[in-house]
Amino acid sequence: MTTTAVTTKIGIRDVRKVFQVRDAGEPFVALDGVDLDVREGEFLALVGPSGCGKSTLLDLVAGLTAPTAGEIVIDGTPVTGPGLDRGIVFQQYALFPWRTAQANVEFGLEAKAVPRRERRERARHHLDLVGLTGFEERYPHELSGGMRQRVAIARSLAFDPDVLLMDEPFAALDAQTRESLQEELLRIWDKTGKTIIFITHGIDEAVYLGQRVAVMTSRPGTIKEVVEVAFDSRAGDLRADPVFGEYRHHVWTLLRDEVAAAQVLERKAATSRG
Amino acid sequence: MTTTAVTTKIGIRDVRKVFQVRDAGEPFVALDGVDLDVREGEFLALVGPSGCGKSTLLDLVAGLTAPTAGEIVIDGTPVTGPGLDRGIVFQQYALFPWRTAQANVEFGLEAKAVPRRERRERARHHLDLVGLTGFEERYPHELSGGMRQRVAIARSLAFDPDVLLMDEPFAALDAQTRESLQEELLRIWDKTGKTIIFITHGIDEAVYLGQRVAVMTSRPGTIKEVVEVAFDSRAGDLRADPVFGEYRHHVWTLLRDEVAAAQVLERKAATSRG
Amino acid sequence: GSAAGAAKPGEAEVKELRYQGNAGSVTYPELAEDLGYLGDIKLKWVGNTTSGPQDIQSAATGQTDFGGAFNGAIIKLKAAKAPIKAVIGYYGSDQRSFNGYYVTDDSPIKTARDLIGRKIGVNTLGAHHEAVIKEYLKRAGLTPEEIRQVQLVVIPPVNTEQALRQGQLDVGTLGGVLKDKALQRGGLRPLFTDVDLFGPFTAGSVVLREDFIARNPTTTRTFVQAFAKAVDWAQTHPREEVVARFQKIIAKRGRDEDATTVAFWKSTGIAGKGGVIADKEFQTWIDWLAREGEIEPGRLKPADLYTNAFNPYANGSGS
Amino acid sequence: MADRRSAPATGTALSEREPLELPTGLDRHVAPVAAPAYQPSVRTSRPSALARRTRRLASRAVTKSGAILLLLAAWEVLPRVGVFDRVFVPPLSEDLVVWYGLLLDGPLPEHLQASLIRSLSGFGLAIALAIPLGLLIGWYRPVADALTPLLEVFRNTSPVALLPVFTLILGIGETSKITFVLYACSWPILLNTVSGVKTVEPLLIKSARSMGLGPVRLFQKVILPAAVPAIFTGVRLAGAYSILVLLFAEMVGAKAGLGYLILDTQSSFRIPEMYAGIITISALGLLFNLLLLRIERRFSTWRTT
Amino acid sequence: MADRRSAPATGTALSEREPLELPTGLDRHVAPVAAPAYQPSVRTSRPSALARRTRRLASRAVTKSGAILLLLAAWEVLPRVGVFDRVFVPPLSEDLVVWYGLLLDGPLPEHLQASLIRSLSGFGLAIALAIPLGLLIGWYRPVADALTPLLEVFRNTSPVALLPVFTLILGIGETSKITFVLYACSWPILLNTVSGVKTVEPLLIKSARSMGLGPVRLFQKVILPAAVPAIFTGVRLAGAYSILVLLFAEMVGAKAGLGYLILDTQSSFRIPEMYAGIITISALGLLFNLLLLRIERRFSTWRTT
Ligand SMILES: Nc1ncnc2c1ncn2[C@@H]1O[C@H](COP(=O)(O)OP(=O)(O)OP(=O)(O)O)[C@@H](O)[C@H]1O
Ligand SMILES: Nc1ncnc2c1ncn2[C@@H]1O[C@H](COP(=O)(O)OP(=O)(O)OP(=O)(O)O)[C@@H](O)[C@H]1O
Ligand SMILES: [Mg+2]
Ligand SMILES: [Mg+2]
Repeated sequence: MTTTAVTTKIGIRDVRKVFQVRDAGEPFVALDGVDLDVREGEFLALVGPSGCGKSTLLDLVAGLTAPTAGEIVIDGTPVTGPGLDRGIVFQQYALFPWRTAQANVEFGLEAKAVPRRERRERARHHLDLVGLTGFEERYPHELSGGMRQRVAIARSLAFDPDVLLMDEPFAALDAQTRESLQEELLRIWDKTGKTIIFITHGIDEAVYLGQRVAVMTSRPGTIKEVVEVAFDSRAGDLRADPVFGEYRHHVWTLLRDEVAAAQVLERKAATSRG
Repeated sequence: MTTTAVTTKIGIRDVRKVFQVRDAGEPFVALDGVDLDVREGEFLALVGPSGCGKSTLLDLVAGLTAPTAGEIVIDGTPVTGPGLDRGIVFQQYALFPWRTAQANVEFGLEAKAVPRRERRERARHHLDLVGLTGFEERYPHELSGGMRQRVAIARSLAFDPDVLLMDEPFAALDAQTRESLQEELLRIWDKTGKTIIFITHGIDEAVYLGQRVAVMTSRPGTIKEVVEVAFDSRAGDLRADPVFGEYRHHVWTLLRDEVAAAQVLERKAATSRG
Repeated sequence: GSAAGAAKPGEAEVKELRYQGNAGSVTYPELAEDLGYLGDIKLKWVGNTTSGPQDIQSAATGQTDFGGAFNGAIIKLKAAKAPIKAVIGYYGSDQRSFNGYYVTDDSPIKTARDLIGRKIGVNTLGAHHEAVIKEYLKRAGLTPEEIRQVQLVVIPPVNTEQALRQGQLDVGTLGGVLKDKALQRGGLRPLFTDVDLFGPFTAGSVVLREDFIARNPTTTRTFVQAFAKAVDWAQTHPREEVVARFQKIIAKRGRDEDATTVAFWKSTGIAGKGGVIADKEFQTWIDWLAREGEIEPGRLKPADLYTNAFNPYANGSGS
Repeated sequence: MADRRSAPATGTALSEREPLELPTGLDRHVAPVAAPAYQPSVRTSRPSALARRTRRLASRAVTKSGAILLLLAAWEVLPRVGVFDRVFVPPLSEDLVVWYGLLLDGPLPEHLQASLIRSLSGFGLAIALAIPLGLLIGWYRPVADALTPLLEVFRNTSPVALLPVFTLILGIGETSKITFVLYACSWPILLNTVSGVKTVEPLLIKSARSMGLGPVRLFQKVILPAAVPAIFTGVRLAGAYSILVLLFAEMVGAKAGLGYLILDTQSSFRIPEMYAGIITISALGLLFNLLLLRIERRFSTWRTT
Repeated sequence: MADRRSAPATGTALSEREPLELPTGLDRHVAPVAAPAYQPSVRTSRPSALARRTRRLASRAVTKSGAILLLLAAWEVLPRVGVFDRVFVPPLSEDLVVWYGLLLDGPLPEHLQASLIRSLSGFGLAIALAIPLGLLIGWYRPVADALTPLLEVFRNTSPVALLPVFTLILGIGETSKITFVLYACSWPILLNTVSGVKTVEPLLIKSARSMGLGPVRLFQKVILPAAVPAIFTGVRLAGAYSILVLLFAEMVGAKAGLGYLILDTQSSFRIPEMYAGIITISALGLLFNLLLLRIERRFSTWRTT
């Protein structure tokens, strides 16, 4: 079971993911040779240009799709499907339209066979956490975009998995709500020791939240560099820390090069076609 | 036609929007007494806490729903439905799943009866603009979240309306792609003199793009303050300008107060219910 | 306004008669045509019929120009105020062609009284078979209350034999080929037959619309005459010759039908010479229907229902 | 500021108008998930609004029943003026008089009861069989592979052609009649369920699976609710068929029932009674449909407000 | 680094396995919109993969035809061993011999042609009428208000009960037969179209309307494509009915046709020929269904891979 180092929670081993796009002759390589170890209890931020394969990677870790080649292990066991140990917040919320906010949050708890009373309590608590008290009985279509996203966040938190996989969870939130949820998430992480993979487009957010920031290259996606983010202390306004700015800049530079590379690729494609 | 001042493009006059939430006794007031004039050719950024009614307001301007009270006029004529003069980018992309990226962009042009050849050209051009060359023949479900959003942006730009209504169009994009699209949008705006209402959660983005930034209060949504953003010159790196920081802070403060107020409201609701 | 086929006043009489045939068998007008009795009248086949009631309804509504059915059905149609008149009989029961009501050899049913509470299969309700059974029960002296306890069950003729053998029915009604084939297989015995009960009798007649008769008296006369002569021909010629003729006609008309059942033809079953109708052939069923409460007693007399006026064999016989 | 001043007046003007024509129609009808564009209830305090609403309701009632009334009128008048043959299409009023007679002291209640038992049993069984089967077929490839061909063969084989086989195997009692109804009702439910399952938003399935839902739970909590609208379309079709096929189910070995009544009266030329039977069957079907619509609405409150 | 070294080996191990059971099943079958979890085609260069694939296809073919073969075997054997009466249910082989005879030099082709013309005309007309009507009803409240009650009345009135009225009004020629097929086929198409229109994602409608699409365009470009899956379910149901109701359509005044053949042979006790007719009708239905499935697949390429 523990042939790998004890600190490795999620091992992503030379993973390749290929999509066959209908009639298109050659298959589309979304991920190639992705190698990444996420440590037990780590908060890993994942950044990369749009379309580089971040969501695809998360699906693989969640066990929702199988890699074309390579392997993903959790706690030393290869992933063969989804499990109660992993919770996921999808980029597109994925709420059940026929369930109220409350019932959506309770959904995962039903799967875990949490007793009804406790389910209700936990759902209420987590909806409150994301600032949706008073909206428990609303159906998704009666909520704003940001509210829906918050319901999805509340659902994953209430589900209380070992590993939390979050795909741009705060993208639709205003700055203040986002900040308070960042705090909340860090608090929960601190308290429970969850392992978190957190996809984001906010470099600030990545540096602020992540113990490490993994930067991906574009097409085919692979890990370009993993930046260790080490502050002397997390107390005080981290964002004001000059070290923060440095990290920020470093990640930004890595990403810019990638996006530039991607654009060159596109221009080429465009010109080669006429 | 021009009883109002010539500079007013969109007049939002004391608008109120109420939703009846099923069995809930009292109706839910989403917007109340919203008053706002958008000038001809103006780039107006709209910010506000999540769930304050920004999308609702955009729907009203688009003519997709009717206000409960109040009135919206465009060029002095009351809005009675959607029109070819307004284009909208929805918060949730709203791509047609049975159409490829290319065909999705062409969609609006078909409505405008643009000839087939030109349609194809324009769609290609705008997909290239948002960095999606090579993905023209992909169906939405074969694209990443950010890519879908870019298709939606390309569609609205290709549609080339007088008034562009954009609901967090860059929310799912990485920092670099976002920046380059911001530039692109500003360039187009500059060139064509469109009137743009741009909803965003990025305060930086709002201050950077908007000539004015309208800040909304939460529940019921109304305009709290409209901040004029005036730089001596837009040349150079605006974000580095110290004035930029000031505006940023001002808007941030306005918003924080609002979010705090909203949270107080919620706590009250929570305690009053036990 | 349904007399679509009738000639308008002042116009020449209708010379082409539309009718529905019977798959695998030859009707008398067809025989008459083949024998050359029809003269200037042409027949126009519009399809095959599924049942007597449907056939006479088509005639009554002007979809066709003539149709035939069990006399009881004709009475009912007339009672419903349809303007029709029976002009000639076309089928019936005699010692060679009859319907039997069969039980299995080991059945405890021996008399009419044993039928109380039992199930009898009939092809359709309210028609020939039901009428015969009710008459049988009445003549056997059962009270109306007892008669009500005899259950009639609708079952397609094809399924009758099998249902009887499987015990789903206590009595099965069989006639024609089905009867012959079932009896060949053995194990069945008749409880009674209609010919035992009534003696030879004509059971069904061909009807014309009254307005058709009024507007086309010559055509009507020619038609009924030819019909009657064809019946007479079949009544008087040897069975083999009739069957051969039928087979020839079937082959000639090219309707892609199966001619094997014709080989089982035994007789016309028509009691009156040339299809002449007798009063009692309607009166029996009028009485039955009145008993059943389906028609008001005394409202219909046989004379309202049929006429032998066009039948050349009518002199002296019948009413 | 002049603009702002004029706002209340203009606002009233707009709210006095009917709601925007196209958007409202859409939001209310086609796109029930979207927020109603317009909330008249907010303004019920104004008497004029109330009056207008009443008027609108009344006019809708007229539109709703207009076509029906026309049909009924035609049925009454056309036979009387001789366009239809009165013998075979008696005026509606005559049929209704007969119907009333049959209902009060005739055999109609008995027929109705016999038919209802058959219809409801067959229909109930069809639901109980076809929905789970449809879910399974839509869901599990192996089940679909194994069963689809066989089911397609049966679906394309007329139950009426098989009637002899039916009676052969099941006898001529109630079993074969109920089976017959079951057989006819199953197909629309089955097909619609399969199609409902196949068009469930994949993201929702992904989401549920990510929360560790097993296949059974996934069925129950995601696939089923998401497929409800499609399933109900099938159920409503089946509801109508369960009544309509009585005519065949009661063709063999029936002693009572509406189908039997119709067949019997038809072959006996008791035309008004036949129409009384047809009217009863239609009314029954309508009632049934109404009931199913009610239930459907209950199942999808989240859509229809 | 030890981890990385071992990766290729483990990778091979995984790719040697069958794809993850549940996810693959789902992605491929229920949720065709999702990316296929697993792409065997990428690895066809390896012979073992190819062999495995062939084996899998073969085993699927067996599952697919298993149930059918069982049915056919039962049909052949049960009459022979006496479970069924051979006279009433002749063994399949006998029926097939008769069928072959009818086909080669018998009247089957003629019957087939007559029936096909009726079925296809009625079915085609039903599509041409019911889809637009369904779209209108699903879309325009006023149309729905005006027509729904009337249509519900007709939907709940058996065409068979109305057969006399049909022939009365339309005569006993082809018109009434085709109308009969049309009548029976319309309901599933209509109901499914209405329900398809009503469940179109409202955001898509909003989006299209924001681009200024008029009602007609909206129909054509949004509502119709979005409702296609639901409509096709109705069309497939109707396809089967168009063949099945031949039995009734050809009950009155028919001179040829498969329904006529079945009724005729049944009443004259030519049992094997009757089964030949039933087999032909079923085969026709199956073929028709296959064709419709093909067309459906063409209409929804965006879904199915
Ligand atoms: N089902 C599919 N078929 C074909 N290609 C696909 C499919 N799903 C994803 N892709 C492609 O794989 C690549 C990676 O997609 P993915 O969604 O993982 O990107 P991402 O990093 O999450 O991007 P974003 O930040 O925009 O969400 C994209 O180029 C996308 O077009
Ligand atoms: N159909 C509806 N029924 C009931 N309430 C609704 C409906 N649509 C929106 N609301 C409510 O109206 C308020 C405003 O929603 P809106 O979508 O305009 O917010 P928003 O400002 O766009 O928020 P976000 O930034 O999160 O997208 C929210 O509280 C929402 O719950
Ligand atoms: Mg993504
Ligand atoms: Mg919004």
